[in-house]
Amino acid sequence: MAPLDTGNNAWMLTSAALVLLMTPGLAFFYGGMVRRKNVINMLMMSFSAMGTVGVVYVLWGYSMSFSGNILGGLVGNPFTSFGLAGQFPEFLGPGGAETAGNSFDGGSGVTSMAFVAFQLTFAIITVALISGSVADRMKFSSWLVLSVVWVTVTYFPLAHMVWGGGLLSADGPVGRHLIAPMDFAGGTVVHIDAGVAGVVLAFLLGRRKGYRKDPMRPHNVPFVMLGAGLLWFGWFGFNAGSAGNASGLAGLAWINTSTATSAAMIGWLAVERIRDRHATGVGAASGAVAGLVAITPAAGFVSPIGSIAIGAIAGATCAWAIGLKNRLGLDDSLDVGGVHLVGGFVGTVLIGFFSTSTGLFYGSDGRQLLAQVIAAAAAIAYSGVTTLIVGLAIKKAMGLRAATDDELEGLDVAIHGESAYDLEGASLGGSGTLSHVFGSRPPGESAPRSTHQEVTA
Amino acid sequence: MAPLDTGNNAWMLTSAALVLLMTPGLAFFYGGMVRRKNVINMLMMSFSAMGTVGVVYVLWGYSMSFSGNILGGLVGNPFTSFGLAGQFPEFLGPGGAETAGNSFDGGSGVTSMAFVAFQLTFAIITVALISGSVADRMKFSSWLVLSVVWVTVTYFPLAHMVWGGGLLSADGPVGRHLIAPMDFAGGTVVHIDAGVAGVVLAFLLGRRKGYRKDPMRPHNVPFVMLGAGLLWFGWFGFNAGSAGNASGLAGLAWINTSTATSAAMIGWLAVERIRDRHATGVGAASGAVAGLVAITPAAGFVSPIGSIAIGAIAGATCAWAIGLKNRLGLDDSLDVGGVHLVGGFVGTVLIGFFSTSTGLFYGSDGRQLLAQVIAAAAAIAYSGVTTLIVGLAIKKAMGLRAATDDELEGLDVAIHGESAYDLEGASLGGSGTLSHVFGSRPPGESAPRSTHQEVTA
Amino acid sequence: MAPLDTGNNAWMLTSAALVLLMTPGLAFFYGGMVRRKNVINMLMMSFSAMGTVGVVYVLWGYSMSFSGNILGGLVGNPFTSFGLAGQFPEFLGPGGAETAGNSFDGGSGVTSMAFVAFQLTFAIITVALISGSVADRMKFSSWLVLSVVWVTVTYFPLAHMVWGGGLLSADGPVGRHLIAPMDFAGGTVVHIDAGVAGVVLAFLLGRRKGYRKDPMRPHNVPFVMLGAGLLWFGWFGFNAGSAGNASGLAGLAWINTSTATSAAMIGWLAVERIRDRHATGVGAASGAVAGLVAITPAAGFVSPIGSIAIGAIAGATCAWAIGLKNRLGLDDSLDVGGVHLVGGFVGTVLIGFFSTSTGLFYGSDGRQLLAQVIAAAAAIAYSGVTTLIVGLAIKKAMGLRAATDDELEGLDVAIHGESAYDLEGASLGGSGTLSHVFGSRPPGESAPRSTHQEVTA
Amino acid sequence: MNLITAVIKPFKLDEVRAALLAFGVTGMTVTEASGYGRQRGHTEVYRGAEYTVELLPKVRLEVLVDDDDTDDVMEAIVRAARTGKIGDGKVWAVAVSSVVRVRTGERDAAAV
Amino acid sequence: MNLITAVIKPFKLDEVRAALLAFGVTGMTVTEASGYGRQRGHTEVYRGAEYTVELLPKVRLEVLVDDDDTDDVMEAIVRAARTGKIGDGKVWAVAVSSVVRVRTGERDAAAV
Amino acid sequence: MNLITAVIKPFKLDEVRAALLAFGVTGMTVTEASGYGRQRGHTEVYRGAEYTVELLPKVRLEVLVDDDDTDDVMEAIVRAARTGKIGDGKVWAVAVSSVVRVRTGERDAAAV
Ligand SMILES: Nc1ncnc2c1ncn2[C@@H]1O[C@H](COP(=O)(O)OP(=O)(O)O)[C@@H](O)[C@H]1O
Ligand SMILES: Nc1ncnc2c1ncn2[C@@H]1O[C@H](COP(=O)(O)OP(=O)(O)O)[C@@H](O)[C@H]1O
Ligand SMILES: Nc1ncnc2c1ncn2[C@@H]1O[C@H](COP(=O)(O)OP(=O)(O)O)[C@@H](O)[C@H]1O
Repeated sequence: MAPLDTGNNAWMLTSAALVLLMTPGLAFFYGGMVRRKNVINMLMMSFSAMGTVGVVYVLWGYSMSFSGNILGGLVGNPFTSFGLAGQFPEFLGPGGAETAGNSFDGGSGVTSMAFVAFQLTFAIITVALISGSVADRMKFSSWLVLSVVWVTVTYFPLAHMVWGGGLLSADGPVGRHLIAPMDFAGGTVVHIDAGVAGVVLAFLLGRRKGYRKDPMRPHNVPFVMLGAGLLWFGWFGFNAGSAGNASGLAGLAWINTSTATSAAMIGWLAVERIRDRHATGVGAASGAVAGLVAITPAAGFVSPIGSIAIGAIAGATCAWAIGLKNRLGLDDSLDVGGVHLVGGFVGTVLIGFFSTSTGLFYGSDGRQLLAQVIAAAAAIAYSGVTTLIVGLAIKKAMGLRAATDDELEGLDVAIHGESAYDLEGASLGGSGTLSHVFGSRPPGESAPRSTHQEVTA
Repeated sequence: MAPLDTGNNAWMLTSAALVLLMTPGLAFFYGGMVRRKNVINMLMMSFSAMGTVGVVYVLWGYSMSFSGNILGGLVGNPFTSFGLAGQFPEFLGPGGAETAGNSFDGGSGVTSMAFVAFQLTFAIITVALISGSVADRMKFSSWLVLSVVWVTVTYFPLAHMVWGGGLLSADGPVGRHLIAPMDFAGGTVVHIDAGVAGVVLAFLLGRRKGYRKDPMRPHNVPFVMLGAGLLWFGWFGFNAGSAGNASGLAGLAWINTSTATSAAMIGWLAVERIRDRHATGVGAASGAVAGLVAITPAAGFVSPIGSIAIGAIAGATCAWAIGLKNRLGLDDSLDVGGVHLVGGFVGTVLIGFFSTSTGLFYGSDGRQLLAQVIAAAAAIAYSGVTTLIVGLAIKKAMGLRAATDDELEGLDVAIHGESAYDLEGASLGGSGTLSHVFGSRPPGESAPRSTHQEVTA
Repeated sequence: MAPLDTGNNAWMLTSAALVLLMTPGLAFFYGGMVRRKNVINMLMMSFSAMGTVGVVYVLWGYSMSFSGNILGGLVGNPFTSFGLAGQFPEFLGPGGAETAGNSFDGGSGVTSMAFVAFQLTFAIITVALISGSVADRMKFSSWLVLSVVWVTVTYFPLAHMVWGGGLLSADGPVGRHLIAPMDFAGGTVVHIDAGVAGVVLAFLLGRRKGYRKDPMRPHNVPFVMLGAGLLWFGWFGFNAGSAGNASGLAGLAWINTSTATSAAMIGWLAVERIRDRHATGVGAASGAVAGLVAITPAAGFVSPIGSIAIGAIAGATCAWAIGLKNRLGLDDSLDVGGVHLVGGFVGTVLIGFFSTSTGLFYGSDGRQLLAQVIAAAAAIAYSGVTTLIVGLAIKKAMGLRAATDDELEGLDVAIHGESAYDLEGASLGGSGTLSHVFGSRPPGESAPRSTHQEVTA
Repeated sequence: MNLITAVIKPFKLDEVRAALLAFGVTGMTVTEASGYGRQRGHTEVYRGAEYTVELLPKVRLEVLVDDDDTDDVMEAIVRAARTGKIGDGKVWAVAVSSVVRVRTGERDAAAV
Repeated sequence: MNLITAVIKPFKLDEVRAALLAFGVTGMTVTEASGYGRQRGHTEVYRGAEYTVELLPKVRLEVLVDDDDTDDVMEAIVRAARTGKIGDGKVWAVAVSSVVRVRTGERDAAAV
Repeated sequence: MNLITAVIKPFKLDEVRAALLAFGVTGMTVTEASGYGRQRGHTEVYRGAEYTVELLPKVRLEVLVDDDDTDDVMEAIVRAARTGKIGDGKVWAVAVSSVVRVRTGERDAAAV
């Protein structure tokens, strides 16, 4: 156990906060892209994941990801560190609160609390990412249940397999017999994982009413770009924080993250300009995210020049993949597949070429490439199968899809009882009447039940 | 004087920046909740507090909070470190600027400049918090005066009492005779303080025109959620930074902050779902803030499981308290009382149960609980009395309330001469005429005086 | 070469991320100020600079700024560290990725990767700053070209001159013969530089259609304030990060940054209140930015009281300068000149008075003041001349200005094929028809070419 | 049938609606509008440039009524919308040749 | 010439437009509107206070047509806009004394 | 009295208003509108899907005028609003049976 290194620990605390901010950022990236009538629902899917996963991670998520190894390396033991038990050993000791949480992780002098904090934020955003696929039509209660079940069944095991010493780690079969698959910050665990889950759920949910008929254009492009800006910012925590310390490796990951993102934005805009005649704001935001996704697995393994190549390839490929989706007729509404699955896959595989230590372009043989493809395929398979099971089970138990009327009216009013904006001049803005103040209701009188009352003529 | 610890210092600099960001975050949390016609005024109350308090803190605020002890431990001496004198001893020395500010605070190797920076941001946000209570109807000039006077008369002394070695610290009577009251990051100084002040000022100002008659629903729910997202992010600085270093204690505070917030969001939404039939976006944002408030005093003293309990209790209690307010008929417009006073109180008192070193649930006696209740009561009393005096004095001297016409027209146009949005399509948007460019006015010609001219028919 | 100091390195990584966030912040500060029809274009100018400059900096920007010294100290050698070659020496060595990037800069134990990251973000925002001058009327393709050429011809050499050991550094003629000009964080390189460039380009582009006739008021004041909030937050990285470590100097710069900003906001609002009768939200945001600009060169050299003075002077001066611009009739649309040139100049020159080591007010002679004036004048001259050449060349080669019809229609729809908002109630919002899904186009069929089709009656 | 159109101050909408209801008129169609007239606008200032916003927010109501009720309804609207200050607006009536209720196809008096 | 005004449910706009096109009417002017009537609004809840939003979003169409076509066009609109649920709206016609096409100055029938 | 309604291109509003003022008409009511007609819309592209926005922004003016002035005012509007390009819009007049000024209760000619 290394002594506390305050510099490394400070960086991990900062990184954890940065990654936490990514989820509100994502909420706006997504929220701006849906129609006005569904923006609150879109935001709520991300925010509620911050609620549910935030609690679940502390209860059994950390333990399932990092404590022990059960089912042959598939997952950790949920009970070993339930409620983070044992992660702050001195906590109850004579030193009292002052030394609380001073137990260290790895050799970098980072406290386990900082490590847990960092990991917690990854679980949250992975779940939130999925919400883009199910936009505009999912039952909110089913989303809440899904967030808890999916993170438990799909995410925690995959995190364990890759980062917790499980099947896809250096200690797993691929690592032992071929070469350790490389995933710097979560190309498989986060992006391929969420991308596949999004595609599967979009398939289970079916298309939005009016798909390909009604225009479903972004209701607030500045919000999309605000979200992208916050994501870019937070992603420095995600990737450079994945170095686990504040070393030169973190700096390299920082640079590569930024550079790949810049290149991907340019790549995406170039495809748009050529194919669609216009370089759009949504495209700039999307291209940036595609680059961030693709560099995630590679950030600490490639050179800055390599990161430019990875970014440009990913930006162009994802822009192209989104067109492909249109051809398939799958209503992956906000392109979680096209950006996170494709981007995550591209980044994971390109490590086989660009890794400065083991890549084909640096004179190594193809073992790394093979290992990357295997790891990506395994993540796709695991996420695909488990998401299908979870999705079908919830569909059977409580349904996945909002009532058609609610979908047509808009989920904001129908489910959340709110409209996003009230921007009218002085006129109709506040129109309506205060019909009830709940706190002032005489006890016993119950609230009216139905939201959509129609009286007969 | 400990040698500089760059890791701890880096964390404090980062934390200070995070807390500074909370005030713009709060501005949007509040700004989205008011009607369109008052959003700029709402934002301006927070931003102007960044202006006034930002200057005042450096002049006499730090000194009154942390330098010496006058009036029997009630407050520090405003002159001792006026203008931060003496806080950067080597500053003018032979080393020149290179070693500027290298004087250290506490035993963590944190420079006093970083400590001042951190504390400065707390003073700003405490003042800004109050603005929620006086929304939509306060004179802006009176707000500016209030911000300076209130922070001087109420906040600095309370900060001194709790953190500066004053009456409510370990060295105060409660600390000496019973047990030291615990307030990790400002449950009393910041939240109870601002909450009480808000309630008192709402009372002095009276209700908004149209209260309980006109609908006063949030004009921009996404802004409310954006604000909550930024607050959550910044609060890691607030709470984890209050460890004063980048140790495991900071990590524990980080985790507890996040976990309590998650649980409080769920708690609030559950109350809404049951009572109002809808889980709303404003509710998710409010619940998160309630959790952040409640965990503030406890963040470094409880276990992660304890933080879940505190969060859930606070979320549900605050949601319920806001209903209660409606029953009382007090127009605490954006619920500073319901969220900050109630949440701060809940968190402060629950330490008596959940503190792992001194809490009832951990086998200790009730002394901590008693100390907590005393500290909370003292803060309520001190803030209540001083705010009442300050508020009455300003009311007498210059009035607190905006002119009725200004309130009806909206404070944005009436006071700030601005409308928040000009979102019309291509049509009426820019309508109007450029009537005057001030820089181009021939000298001598004075600007027209009245904003609202009516000519007779 | 100092050993790695994780604390300092953590602070530099954090600072770099903070500065990166400033550019999206700036995008909103500017984007809110233009008319609704141009907001995406405004955002895109900042975001695209993150794309182009982000790539270019890694390729030759760093090398031109900091590697070697050619043309008599005018600029570094673009080839020496092309693609950051040689900045991560151990990168390919036996240690592999684990020690990647562990080469250190200066004596603070900061890795060169972190230093590059930090510098990269400065180059991006300097380019983005210029976009305010050319708002509403510049061809987007010309902007992209300009961003690459200008940063190469104007910014990198100036960065070299001031920070890279070039002409305006301590080793340059002024430094050797008089006294080293002081620029803590980029008053000359960033603000004077961008301010001059903006003025020159506004001159080359000409005025917007309808200038002084049509009302061109901000379409979204909350966005302006959001941007200002993010800028303030990020600026702690900009200025306190410019200490190059997490020492007391960084803390002093932090405090001065905040204090000057507070004072400048008050100064600006005071001028507005007196001159225009209203203290506005746009004014608060602008005043804050003016303060941030002015304290940039001085942040580590002055006392907190000095920073209050500098801020107040800058806030009032910039507010006044913007009126002056109106008199000149130059359409520097969002006042890059009035805020960044004037603010940067004021801050740079006031160091000559307020520097605690060499300022007139601290008993020194006027050498520093003279050096500051020379440095500012040199920056103005260099930026003015090179921008003029670059601007004229691009104007000749491809034109600078958007087509008049595009300008009248709005650049969002005309150039980017997007409208920013679709906020209608349920009604006209989504109106339109899905006319084409590109991915589903049968290969061979080409997209329709023109955006604005009119059929004859 | 007549169509009564009223251009009034926005904050008077609720009172007018109550007056109509009292009269037995339960339906109406409302649009946001802006008006030029004798009433002067307000000024806004941005970075030293002052704009006069001359288009003032109004609400425009349309109410279909029977010929017999027309004068009384106009009277009721005028009374409810009046503040006595400049800018209170106008109310006018136009003859309608036929009205249909979309849901049922009912015509004229039965349609409203 | 007559001016037909229709107040309909917003999501019916496309169908009505198609029906008009099928009839040979290619032009129309559309405004966002809100309607009070028999149809009830929805409720929204904020921090324990419940608001009933009673003004429902509608779309208001204006179509200038020849006298002869008036009834048929009204009929076509009614058919296309009908859902059979409360709140489908109203269609009415008013006589127009003259119409001018701004671009050419053409009048009446030639103007539309 | 007549009610003149004009649907014009938004950027022509100022010129029309000036023309009306020159004629002595000082009041009018303005609504944002959208128009379908011969003029084609623009396209927008989002993530590879192209939308044609066919509803074009227009401004809709209403001006109450004396019978005698009707033709001249229409003429003045048409002249000021004309660009000669497709989409310039329409102007039409409808007879008004009575007008009231809300503030004073004055009727008809005295009301405007
Ligand atoms: N000639 C007109 N035609 C149509 N609408 C008018 C006319 N004159 C005024 N209005 C409308 O009536 C509103 C009030 O008119 P104004 O002249 O300001 O006050 P008042 O009606 O009290 O004399 C205007 O804002 C405008 O909407
Ligand atoms: N008397 C009226 N005058 C003008 N518009 C009316 C009138 N009554 C109803 N409307 C419009 O018609 C819409 C539908 O009316 P409503 O009574 O709700 O349903 P329905 O027409 O199906 O009976 C209303 O929302 C309103 O816009
Ligand atoms: N039959 C109609 N009824 C009502 N408004 C119409 C009609 N035809 C056109 N308009 C309005 O006039 C505008 C211009 O018409 P358009 O056919 O595009 O050009 P132009 O009038 O120059 O021939 C349309 O956008 C629409 O608002």
